[in-house]
Amino acid sequence: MKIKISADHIRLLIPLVSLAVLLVAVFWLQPRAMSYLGLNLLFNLAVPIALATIAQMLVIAVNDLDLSIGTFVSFAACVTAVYMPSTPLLGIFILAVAIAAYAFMGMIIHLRDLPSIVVTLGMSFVWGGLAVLILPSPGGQAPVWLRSMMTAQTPIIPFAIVASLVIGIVAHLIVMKSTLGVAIRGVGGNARSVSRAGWSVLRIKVAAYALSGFFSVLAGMALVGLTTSADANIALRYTLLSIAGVILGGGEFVGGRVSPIGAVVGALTLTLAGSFLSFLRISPDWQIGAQGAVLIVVLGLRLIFSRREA
Amino acid sequence: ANADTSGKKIALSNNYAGNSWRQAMLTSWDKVTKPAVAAKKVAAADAFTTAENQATEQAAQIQNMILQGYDAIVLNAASPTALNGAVKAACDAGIIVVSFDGIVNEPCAWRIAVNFKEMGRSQVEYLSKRLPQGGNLLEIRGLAGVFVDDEISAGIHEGVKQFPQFKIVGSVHGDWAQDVAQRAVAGVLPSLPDVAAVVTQGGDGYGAAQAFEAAKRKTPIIVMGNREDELQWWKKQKDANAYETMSVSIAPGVSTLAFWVAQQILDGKQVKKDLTVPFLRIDQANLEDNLKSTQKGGVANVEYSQADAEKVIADAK
Amino acid sequence: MTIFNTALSKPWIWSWLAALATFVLTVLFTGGASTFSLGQATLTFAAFSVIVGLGQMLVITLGPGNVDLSVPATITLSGTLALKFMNTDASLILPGLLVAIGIGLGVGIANYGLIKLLRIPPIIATLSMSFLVQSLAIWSNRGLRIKPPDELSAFTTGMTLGIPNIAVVGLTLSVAIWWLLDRSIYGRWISAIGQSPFAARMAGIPVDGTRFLTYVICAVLAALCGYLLACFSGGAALNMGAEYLLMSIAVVVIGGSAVAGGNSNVPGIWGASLFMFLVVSMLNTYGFGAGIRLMLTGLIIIAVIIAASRRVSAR
Amino acid sequence: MTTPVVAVRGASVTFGAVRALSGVDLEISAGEAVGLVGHNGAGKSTIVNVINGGLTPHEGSVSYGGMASGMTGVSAARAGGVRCVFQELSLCSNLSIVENARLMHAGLTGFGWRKRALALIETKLSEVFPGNRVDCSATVGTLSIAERQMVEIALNFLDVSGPPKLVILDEPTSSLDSALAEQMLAHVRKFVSGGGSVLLISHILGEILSTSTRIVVMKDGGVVAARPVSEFTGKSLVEAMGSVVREKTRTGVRTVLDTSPTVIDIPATPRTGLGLKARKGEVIGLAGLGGHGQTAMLLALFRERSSNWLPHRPDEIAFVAGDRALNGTFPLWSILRNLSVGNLGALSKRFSVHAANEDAVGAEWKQKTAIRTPDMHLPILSLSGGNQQKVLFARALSTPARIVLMDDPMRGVDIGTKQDVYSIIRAEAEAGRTFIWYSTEMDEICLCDRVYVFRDGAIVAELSGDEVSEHNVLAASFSGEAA
Ligand SMILES: Nc1ncnc2c1ncn2[C@@H]1O[C@H](COP(=O)(O)OP(=O)(O)OP(=O)(O)O)[C@@H](O)[C@H]1O
Ligand SMILES: Nc1ncnc2c1ncn2[C@@H]1O[C@H](COP(=O)(O)OP(=O)(O)OP(=O)(O)O)[C@@H](O)[C@H]1O
Ligand SMILES: [Mg+2]
Ligand SMILES: [Mg+2]
Repeated sequence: MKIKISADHIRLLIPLVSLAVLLVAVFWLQPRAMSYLGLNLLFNLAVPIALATIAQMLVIAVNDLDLSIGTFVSFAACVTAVYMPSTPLLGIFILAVAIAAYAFMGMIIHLRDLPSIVVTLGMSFVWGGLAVLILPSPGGQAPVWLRSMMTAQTPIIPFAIVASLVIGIVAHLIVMKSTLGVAIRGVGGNARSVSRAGWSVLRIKVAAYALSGFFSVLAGMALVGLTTSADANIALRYTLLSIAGVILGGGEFVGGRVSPIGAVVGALTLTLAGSFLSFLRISPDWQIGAQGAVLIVVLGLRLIFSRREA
Repeated sequence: ANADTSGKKIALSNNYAGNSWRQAMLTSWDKVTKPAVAAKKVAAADAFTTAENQATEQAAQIQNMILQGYDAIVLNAASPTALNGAVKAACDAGIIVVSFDGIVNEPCAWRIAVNFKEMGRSQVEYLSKRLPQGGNLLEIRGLAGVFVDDEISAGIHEGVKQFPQFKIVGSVHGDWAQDVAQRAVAGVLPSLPDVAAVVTQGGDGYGAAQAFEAAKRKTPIIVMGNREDELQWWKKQKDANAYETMSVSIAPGVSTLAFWVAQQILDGKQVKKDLTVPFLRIDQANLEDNLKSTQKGGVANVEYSQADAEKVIADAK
Repeated sequence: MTIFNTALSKPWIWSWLAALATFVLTVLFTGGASTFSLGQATLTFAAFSVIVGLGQMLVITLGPGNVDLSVPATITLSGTLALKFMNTDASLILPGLLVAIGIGLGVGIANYGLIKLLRIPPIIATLSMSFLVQSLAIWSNRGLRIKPPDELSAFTTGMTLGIPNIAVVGLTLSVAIWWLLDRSIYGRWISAIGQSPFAARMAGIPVDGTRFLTYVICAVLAALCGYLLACFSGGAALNMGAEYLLMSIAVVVIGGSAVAGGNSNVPGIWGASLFMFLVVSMLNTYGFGAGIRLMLTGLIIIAVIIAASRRVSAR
Repeated sequence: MTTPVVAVRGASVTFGAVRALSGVDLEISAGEAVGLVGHNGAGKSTIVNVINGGLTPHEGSVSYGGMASGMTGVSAARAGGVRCVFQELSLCSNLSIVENARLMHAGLTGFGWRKRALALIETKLSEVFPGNRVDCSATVGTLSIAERQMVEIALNFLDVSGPPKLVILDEPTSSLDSALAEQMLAHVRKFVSGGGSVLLISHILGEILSTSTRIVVMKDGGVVAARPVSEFTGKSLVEAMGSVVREKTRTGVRTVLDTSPTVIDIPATPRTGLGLKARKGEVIGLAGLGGHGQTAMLLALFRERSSNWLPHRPDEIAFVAGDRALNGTFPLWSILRNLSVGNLGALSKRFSVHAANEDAVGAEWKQKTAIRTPDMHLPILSLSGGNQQKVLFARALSTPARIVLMDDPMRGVDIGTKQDVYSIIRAEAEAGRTFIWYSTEMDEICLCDRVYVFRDGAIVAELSGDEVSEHNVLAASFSGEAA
């Protein structure tokens, strides 16, 4: 079989190259990072971000945008830290209800033809409020199994890398290979033709939102496993980070064009960009600005490739 | 000194730079650590700030510091618990972690804490002296779900329990941002009965005063938070109509205390894990002095020297 | 009856109804005593949201993916630099305003530069820009609070015929933007671009020029808001814009503008701004804790948007 | 008589004030190719949607052969063996062809469905369009509009779990050139002779006459004639639709043109082939097989002459889109706004759009191009496909543009209107406008003063005057292949 370089491949190539360039730069600045421990420290916090990015990608795949992912992941983290250690069944029940709520949100958005941005903006207040109610002041505790899972010592390849690979492959199978994935992307591409072919767009959208909620819950749990406890504001930045990750990974806001592997790579790249800056030692005044500059440079890299693509 | 710290590197991990208190904190750090580095007391004292005020971002920052080979990390934490994973990793790598202001509860770290509860309680105590017959209080809180907010508020409520002649008739979240506080106060004020005093968490006093003025209400006793504009306003009221209040906050220069404590620990000193620093309180009598020493538009501040740190450590023993 | 039906078919009516309901509920708490002062406070604070919301609305009208996240940083930078420049000197009030507007121009130009030259999606481009602008604000003044000139401070906190001056400014700007959107060619253009940029291009619309202008207007309005807000609250703070990130988007979408672009309306921005202020005041007045308050805010937003959506399916 | 594959009885559909269907009866039996013709907005696409299950008639019923009569909706139609190629292309452009096949055919399940689907599509595509060069593993978005149309047609003839019983083709040839269209029609004939049935909608009457076994003529939402094909001639068919046949108006070479000034002059290069020259008042045709660079040339010409940054001078150039959904209509707007957007400057006073002027222009062009709507303030999407196309036409012609670029603008426009538009073009050209006209229809190419033939992105031949003929154009289009 001959291998064709399609637009989809180039789409994936861009984040991969950005990641590689950043990684080389980081290794050059800080050779110590080039070790089992170093890679783990660089990437372990990218695991929950990668999960949240996949969650965002599922919503973007049906042409919607989720502004509540940050607060929802925080909420899931609070539930995990408060209930999982002592009353795991209650914790699992609450998280299951939350996923159902996500699916319900998808249903309302579709049935009433509501703009997803507004509904998820509203829901972000709701999740934030619930998180504050569950955990008014920071605390809680990671269940032991979760903590040991997130700090597992995998042979040869650090856990963070293994986990990212697994997330990428699982998401790829669901979104790119399974029939449900085809339907989800189909709704993003042309909902009308999907419904004309006899599918229920409602069910597809509900499924996409439920899956998204599921991945967000996983993100919240992974986060607690890493930080050992939670607070109500713990993951607020995941909203923008997940959107940036999807875009960086070659996804587009409309048209159902997404790439799960790209999204995971995008999440890793964004995490690494932050570390790169730390290693540069910029004056505190400009550290925040430098984060912006790195985002610009990394996304600007896409330009070189898209020119070639054209 | 048992060991030589001239080869040791210290990093400041800061989670937020978006208000004048944090800016003063960074300036103090700079002012104190530069000469210390020049005098070869330590090899480096680098400050790092995250872009967004988020625990996850700060955790990544700490993990990077581990890789960069710092010997000590001085930490103002976004969350007392959410950084525990990263702090534990740092301790495991043999790094000294000293947290201050926003402290962490991971046992391996040192804490330079302000008794925030007491800071809240003392406001009500002060008011009980000014208003023996009591009255209605308006509480301006900080950011929901954050440790410091919870602590100060708990202290205030403790104070109200202790002095039951006071009653909290309204409580709003000002997110420690002057315009948010002003907005929130302006929103509830019309529906509040007479307010005798406003208890705050620092920095919201001026906004509250403005809101009362805009609503044409009698200015209550507003507890201030050591910002220069608050002190100016207080001075103006004091000169005009003998207005009386107090002002209390944690001094931003506590970062320099944490720096010296870290240096002392690196030096091999035995230091207790929990240290406390007093908060900085300004009263009617020392208002003018404090105003003079405070930078225009800044925050009342004190910086600490190595000797101060040694004293704090010794006192704790 | 027909008037009633036409009113209900307007996308902005729901935010107004919601604002009215919250207002009544808040005032009822005190048995009506607070009507006037609550009204004034509401107008004042809503006006700030309106000013940034107007700009954000224009940008959102440009179509999916268009949003300006640099609004908070622009507010901060313009407030900081303008006050630093005026340094309480009343004779510099106008030049200070020009400084603020200049900052808006600069940020707008830079935003569109990133979007166009580097083809970065607007969400990410403006986010990155906001970090740069925020850094600039920190670097330029390190968070020191400089007071506004007294005259300006008096103007921004003052009233004309019982109406807050800020509200008058907000209203004037709203009328101008309404005219732009509803009557001018530019309004047609941004609406066309929001529906299909490619079709707009082929209809002879200067797509880049229009989008550029829109991002610049948005940044200038944010800068103007920063200038007024800093004077109103007696000095610029580094976090003074943070509030307006979600707020500016929320008032646009709750106000009934189509988030998918191509459709927008000015009255809805006012309704939503009044509502967003009142809902917090109402929940504060009734003494709810932060958790409940956040939850209710979210549920009320969703309820308003669902109520507004009934209109679409009934038509 | 055997049970019909589908039977529509007394179907009525109204959209607000518009009565799109009024009591239509239509039965299609196995082995029948029904040709459906009618003016734009006659209700053809509406009845397609009724048969397809996408639209429930407000009165009347639909039943599918052999199925319980109670069942309705898309799934009932699909279970009844109905497949449909819609007037607007309806594939998901972000998915691959194989994935689109999966969405369309519920039967394609189980392990290895991708492989099976790919094999099925490849076979079917080369069966319908022998010698095509479509890459069946590609993403739909990378295909040209003609290729998409081909793929969509092939997908609907696919035999996954049982062959289709009725294939509806709503203007399937509108983006295909004549060679491809003939291939498709041949396949339709074969399919019908094998016992399948087809409902074919087209404005090109030759296709209908050569392919159908029975012709149904619709007018204003009702069926006005339904007879076997043998009872129609081209002329009687047009008359049945309510239009008058006009003689072809080719007036021969207009010598005056040689002296008029040149408005477009593209020099010859190795990549673009021969140069292109257009004089004031000329009608230039761009011919050749579909997707061989004609649209790209028009887009390039437009971009070159209009700015993306500064307001455009409407007297310079205007563009009539062929791909309505992609680059033509603004779906949220009214018909009037869609029409007036091309020339807002002229309708404005002091920078604001003057409503009365706008209404006047709308009324004028509604009448000139016979846009079928009760009110120009209705949404553009309430118009039938062909009528939307007329609005785009009016948008360009209502500007004072000296050059009008037309990207196959008559797609789906009915005969009556076409003839009106041809005469408008003629008159405007006489008055000094230059038209550059890409068309997939040979009749239209033959109306042009001069014709450039495209092949593989380059101009390979220039035909002028009496050289313009179907024979010469086809010869030039295939010149590469012959060699
Ligand atoms: N969604 C709708 N809303 C309002 N009116 C509609 C809608 N869809 C169709 N119509 C109207 O119904 C009538 C029939 O339209 P239809 O699309 O069936 O015409 P058609 O015969 O297919 O025309 P064409 O040849 O142009 O495709 C037209 O007058 C059209 O304006
Ligand atoms: N022939 C075509 N048919 C349909 N869409 C097209 C065609 N050519 C280009 N497009 C689409 O038009 C959009 C704009 O293309 P392009 O980048 O060339 O824009 P542009 O207006 O020329 O910008 P610039 O002036 O900066 O070069 C793209 O989304 C592209 O896919
Ligand atoms: Mg039709
Ligand atoms: Mg171009």
